[in-house]
Amino acid sequence: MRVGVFICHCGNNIAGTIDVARVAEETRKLPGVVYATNYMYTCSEPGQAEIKQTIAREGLNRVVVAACSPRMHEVTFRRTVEKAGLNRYLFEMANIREHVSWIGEDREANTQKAIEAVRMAVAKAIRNRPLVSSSFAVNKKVLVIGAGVAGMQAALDCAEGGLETIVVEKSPSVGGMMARLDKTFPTIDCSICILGPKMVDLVQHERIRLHAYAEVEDVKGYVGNYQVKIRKKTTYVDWTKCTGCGVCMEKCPGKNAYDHFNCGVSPTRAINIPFPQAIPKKARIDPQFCRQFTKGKCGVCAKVCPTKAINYEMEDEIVSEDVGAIVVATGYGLLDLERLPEYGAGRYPDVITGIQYERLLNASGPTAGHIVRPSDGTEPKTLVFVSCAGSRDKSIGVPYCSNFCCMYIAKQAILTKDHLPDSQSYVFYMDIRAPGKGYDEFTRRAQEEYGARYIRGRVSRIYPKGKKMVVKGADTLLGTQVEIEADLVVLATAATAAPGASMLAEKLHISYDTNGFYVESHPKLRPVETNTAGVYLAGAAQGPKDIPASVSQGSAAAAKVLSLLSRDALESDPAIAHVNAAACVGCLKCLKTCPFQAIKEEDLRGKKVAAVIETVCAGCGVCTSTCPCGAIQLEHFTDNQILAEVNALCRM
Amino acid sequence: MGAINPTVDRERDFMSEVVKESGENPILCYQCGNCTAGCPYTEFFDHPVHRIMRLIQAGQREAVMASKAIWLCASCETCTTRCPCEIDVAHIMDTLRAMALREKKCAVRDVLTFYDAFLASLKKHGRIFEMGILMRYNLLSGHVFADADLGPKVLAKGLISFLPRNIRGRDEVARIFKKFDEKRR
Amino acid sequence: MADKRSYPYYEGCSLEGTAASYDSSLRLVMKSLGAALEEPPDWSCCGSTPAHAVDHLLAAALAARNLAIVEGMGSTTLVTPCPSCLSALKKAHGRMARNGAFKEEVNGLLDVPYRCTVAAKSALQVIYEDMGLEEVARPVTTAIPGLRVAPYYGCILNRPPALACFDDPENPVSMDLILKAVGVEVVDFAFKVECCGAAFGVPKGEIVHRLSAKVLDLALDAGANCIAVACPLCQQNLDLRQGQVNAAMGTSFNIPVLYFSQIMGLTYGYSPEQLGIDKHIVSAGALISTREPVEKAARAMGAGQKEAV
Amino acid sequence: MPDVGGKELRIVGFLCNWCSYGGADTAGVARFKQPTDLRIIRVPCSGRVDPLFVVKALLSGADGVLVSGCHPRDCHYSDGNFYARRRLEMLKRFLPFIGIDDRRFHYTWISASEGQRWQQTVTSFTRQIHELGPLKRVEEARAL
Repeated sequence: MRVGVFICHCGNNIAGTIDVARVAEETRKLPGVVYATNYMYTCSEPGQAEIKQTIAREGLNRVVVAACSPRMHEVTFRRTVEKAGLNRYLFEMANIREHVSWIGEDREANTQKAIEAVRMAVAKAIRNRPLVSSSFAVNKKVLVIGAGVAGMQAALDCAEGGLETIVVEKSPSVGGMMARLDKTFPTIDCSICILGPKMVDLVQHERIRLHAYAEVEDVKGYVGNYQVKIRKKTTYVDWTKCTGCGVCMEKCPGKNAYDHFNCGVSPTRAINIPFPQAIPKKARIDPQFCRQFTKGKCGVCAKVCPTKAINYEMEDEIVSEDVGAIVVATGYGLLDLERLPEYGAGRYPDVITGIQYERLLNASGPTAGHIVRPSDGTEPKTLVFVSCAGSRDKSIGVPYCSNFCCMYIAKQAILTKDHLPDSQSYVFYMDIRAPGKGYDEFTRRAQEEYGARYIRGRVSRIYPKGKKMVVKGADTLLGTQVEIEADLVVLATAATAAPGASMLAEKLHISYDTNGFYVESHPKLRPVETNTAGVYLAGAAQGPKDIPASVSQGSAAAAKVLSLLSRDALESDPAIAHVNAAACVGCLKCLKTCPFQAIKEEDLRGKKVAAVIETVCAGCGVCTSTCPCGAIQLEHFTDNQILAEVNALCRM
Repeated sequence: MGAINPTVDRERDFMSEVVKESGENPILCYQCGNCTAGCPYTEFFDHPVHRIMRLIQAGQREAVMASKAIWLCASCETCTTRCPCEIDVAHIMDTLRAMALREKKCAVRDVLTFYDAFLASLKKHGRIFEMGILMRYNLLSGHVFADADLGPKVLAKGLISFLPRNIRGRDEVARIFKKFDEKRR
Repeated sequence: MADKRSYPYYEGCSLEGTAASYDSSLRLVMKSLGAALEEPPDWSCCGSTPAHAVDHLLAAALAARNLAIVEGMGSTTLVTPCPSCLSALKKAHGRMARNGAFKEEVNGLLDVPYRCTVAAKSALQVIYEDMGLEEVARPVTTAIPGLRVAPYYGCILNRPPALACFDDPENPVSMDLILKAVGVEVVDFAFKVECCGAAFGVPKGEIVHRLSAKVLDLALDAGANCIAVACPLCQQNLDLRQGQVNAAMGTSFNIPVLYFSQIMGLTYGYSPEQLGIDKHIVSAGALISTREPVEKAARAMGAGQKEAV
Repeated sequence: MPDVGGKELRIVGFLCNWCSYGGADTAGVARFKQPTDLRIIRVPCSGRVDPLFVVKALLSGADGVLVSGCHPRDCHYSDGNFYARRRLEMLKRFLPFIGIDDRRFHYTWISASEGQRWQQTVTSFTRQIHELGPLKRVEEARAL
């Protein structure tokens, strides 16, 4: 056994609180270790060259690098040793940065800890076997979940790159939040004008198939070979026949349906097409408000429909799609006003949310772009915008900043002045967060050119007085209270994880953080990957984001998918379970516990034994710790290897 | 207030003292101003609540102990109820008042005089004798005719009695005060 | 009618003095609701604002003495009409229960130590939670058509939520629902929990004048002709000092301020004198002059609707 | 984060690669200071942790063992951590029978984003082990 160990300084990150020289010196005493050194930046190009040369010079057959977390550079160094002709699974890594030098101040204790971490890695390395991965074919199709701007961008880029692309959107039309916006910051260009064409491209692209008003039901399989079940929710309208003429909507007597697209600013019909530019432009019945369903009789739409598309008996339909990769772009949700009792908890009609105000501003919105008070339809003169309505508020479980509110409030203040020249806008803010290109200038324009009055302080209470809404805030810079009698109050409610985000995460086996947003593989270097191979993130599903950032991520995710699926075959991770048929007693406990149904029963000369389906095994090792006789072992994490680590730590 | 030197130790101690006394952590305050915005008393304060919190963070003992605000806070709990950082602000104000008192500081005499009159009555009778408090307060505060206008109304309605009601256990209550004074001495 | 309830009843000093009518009306209402009130023997003042304003140890001790007495009565709940007492008692209990050292310290000042087994509740909470709206509606015999009430809870009856653990801290509804249940018209009042000036009436009158004026003003704005309160201090500031408010602020408020228990009592058929309504400075006489009997059927329906609120 | 003081004891942690090992990394990246007693062994899934490993560690020198995996329903291998929970709960009940105080063994769920939570877990568990002191295998066995 000829083990070589490289201890990394990582500049001062490790050497700062660990005596790396001593770690090397102690390591040399370990049985099997023929070479140990410390190096400034092991991951650097010369650092890797050093490893390769040493392997050749010293004839190493095992390599250990003590540096950062294997989650960071294991892949890097595996490639390095492979280039030097060593099987990549003969490499081990000891994490002496994240788990040692960065969390302990005591140099002596850290050094000792590092020495043991290395000893443990060496013990394991010695028991590592060369493993060779087999290759398997990939399905060159991609599924994009969510057709907001991020999802659409990802889908279009994938399709342009030549991939069959399937898009699942849970609402009746594509477009997401952006389709609801009036203008966009900091350019004030019309949101739907720039989004509309993309929406059209999406449905017209010959390599894109859209399932609108559908949701992902179930996901099976693994990178390159996912089987996805999609629930197409019933619309009670046969979309193959519906032409989107809109006659049904005109004639529908159910006039008080909740308007999801307009966020409840005004009611819509029980059968409706969500908005003029909707894609697909198809009608859908909301059974909650449809008389045919609530009263059991009506049938007006069925009578007036020129193509006889209405079908009250229609039911959900499950379709299956096989894909090689998945992009999750499910966007974000908004904080429920009921969580803000001091702002009226939604009881006051003239206290509305930012997205509702977008609909008021929007020419194709319910008021045709006229800003009026929901209570009495009059034009407001005094408007108050409240930022951080729920954001940065631990007490209601939203400790984070919602990212884009500062900017859209500035935009809305500007647009308000355009719509109502003799109106006055006030903006309560804690900090103005405008780090993007041209962003800060934009917030300045709102104040300097459009006369929005910015007040540095939080709003404590909003209550009605006569026809006005009294906004009770503070000006912390003056150290005074501020009371404004407003005609209309707009709350920048916190951006939250999309409803149902966690359920989808569980179907996809990706993780989500304490706030419900999906967790990327690495915050800096793998921003659109997840820890599940073949599943990628785009847009606000990963955390609140504005349009430019969402679009960039959409393209980034697409690039990742394209590079993954550019290969005809993928290498399987050989660190999977293997059955020693001789030792197997055929109890098949493993078969019952395997989370992936990756174990099948086999007949070995009349003897019942377990066998692993290599492509399906994900390498969790549940079977290994289930097997009563150690017959099934997870490669690279065998009982012997782990016990060797335990011994290296405990036997002293 | 002149330029402050955050490195002077005495100033740093102040915050840890407040933390220790109140069990609350003022460093959690990010100065959003919600407390000041909601406080019914801001207009009467010399320092608005959020600034009191800031002064603690900055270790400005003198300014805080000398402030009127801590005496004009009525513990209405609005700040505590709405603080996004979940700080029990009202309790911190309470604590500051007690600390000031121990430093023999009080920026709003009348309030303290009233509290003293109240507690004196409580100590003497075991319960509150409103008439007694009022008279004692008027004498000590020098506002001899405070609320005199209410006199006729109150008397006409027989709302207030001229005789204190003593409870049997009033020396027991007095003992509480006695032991307390010894403890704090 | 549910089986007979009985509560240790800590009335607090104010209800022996300026707020006697809160006491008398509450006792009558509780009688109609079939609940017996037991005075803890030889209770003493809870210390109220002045005590905790001066020192938490002293405040806790003064309150804990009474909690210990209730323990002596072998009871685990205590009812008090006065929010000031309520918060003093709850704060003392909370700190002692949470912090063993503090508990020792406090008990060191007491003759009879407090074992932290008593939960204090406001009279409002007990009526709302223990009796419930249906029972509250049952004894009603009388309607008062003239009344449009702004329910005013005051600042500490249900705040801070972590301490009070009762009703919504920003928009409480218990008193609204109770008054609606007894058939009284209630207006949507935005200043339910805004502070009236609390204990500053004597030492800093001007504060009370400013703050109480805002409350009275918004009550009028909400279309009320009467304010219902659950706190002796609120009543004092809004009623007894209403004249001072008018003088200081140049206003001309003339709004009767009744205890919610007095309004309940009226609908239960008790006379204004029994309920001590004549003791208030701003007369409610005109408002409540017309009182007509209600026939059960109509009321049952009415109550039914209220619960839907 | 101050060290819990006293001589360092031997604590072994088995962390699943996807959540808890990541959480420990997150804590490191954020420089959340922790006591230095803990040594971490990386396993693919908490479901891979054979109770035998824990017992082996405790019998051969460890004073405490910590196992941490993904939150229930957030498991990278869909439900590996459910199997872990079942086994580890059994183990916790079984430890006293071999003369080991079950407070020396703790299992928990920590996600890759919960660096702070990891710091708290390590600190409190280390403190607990220091309160129990070094595992004197013979005495604790006799104490039965």
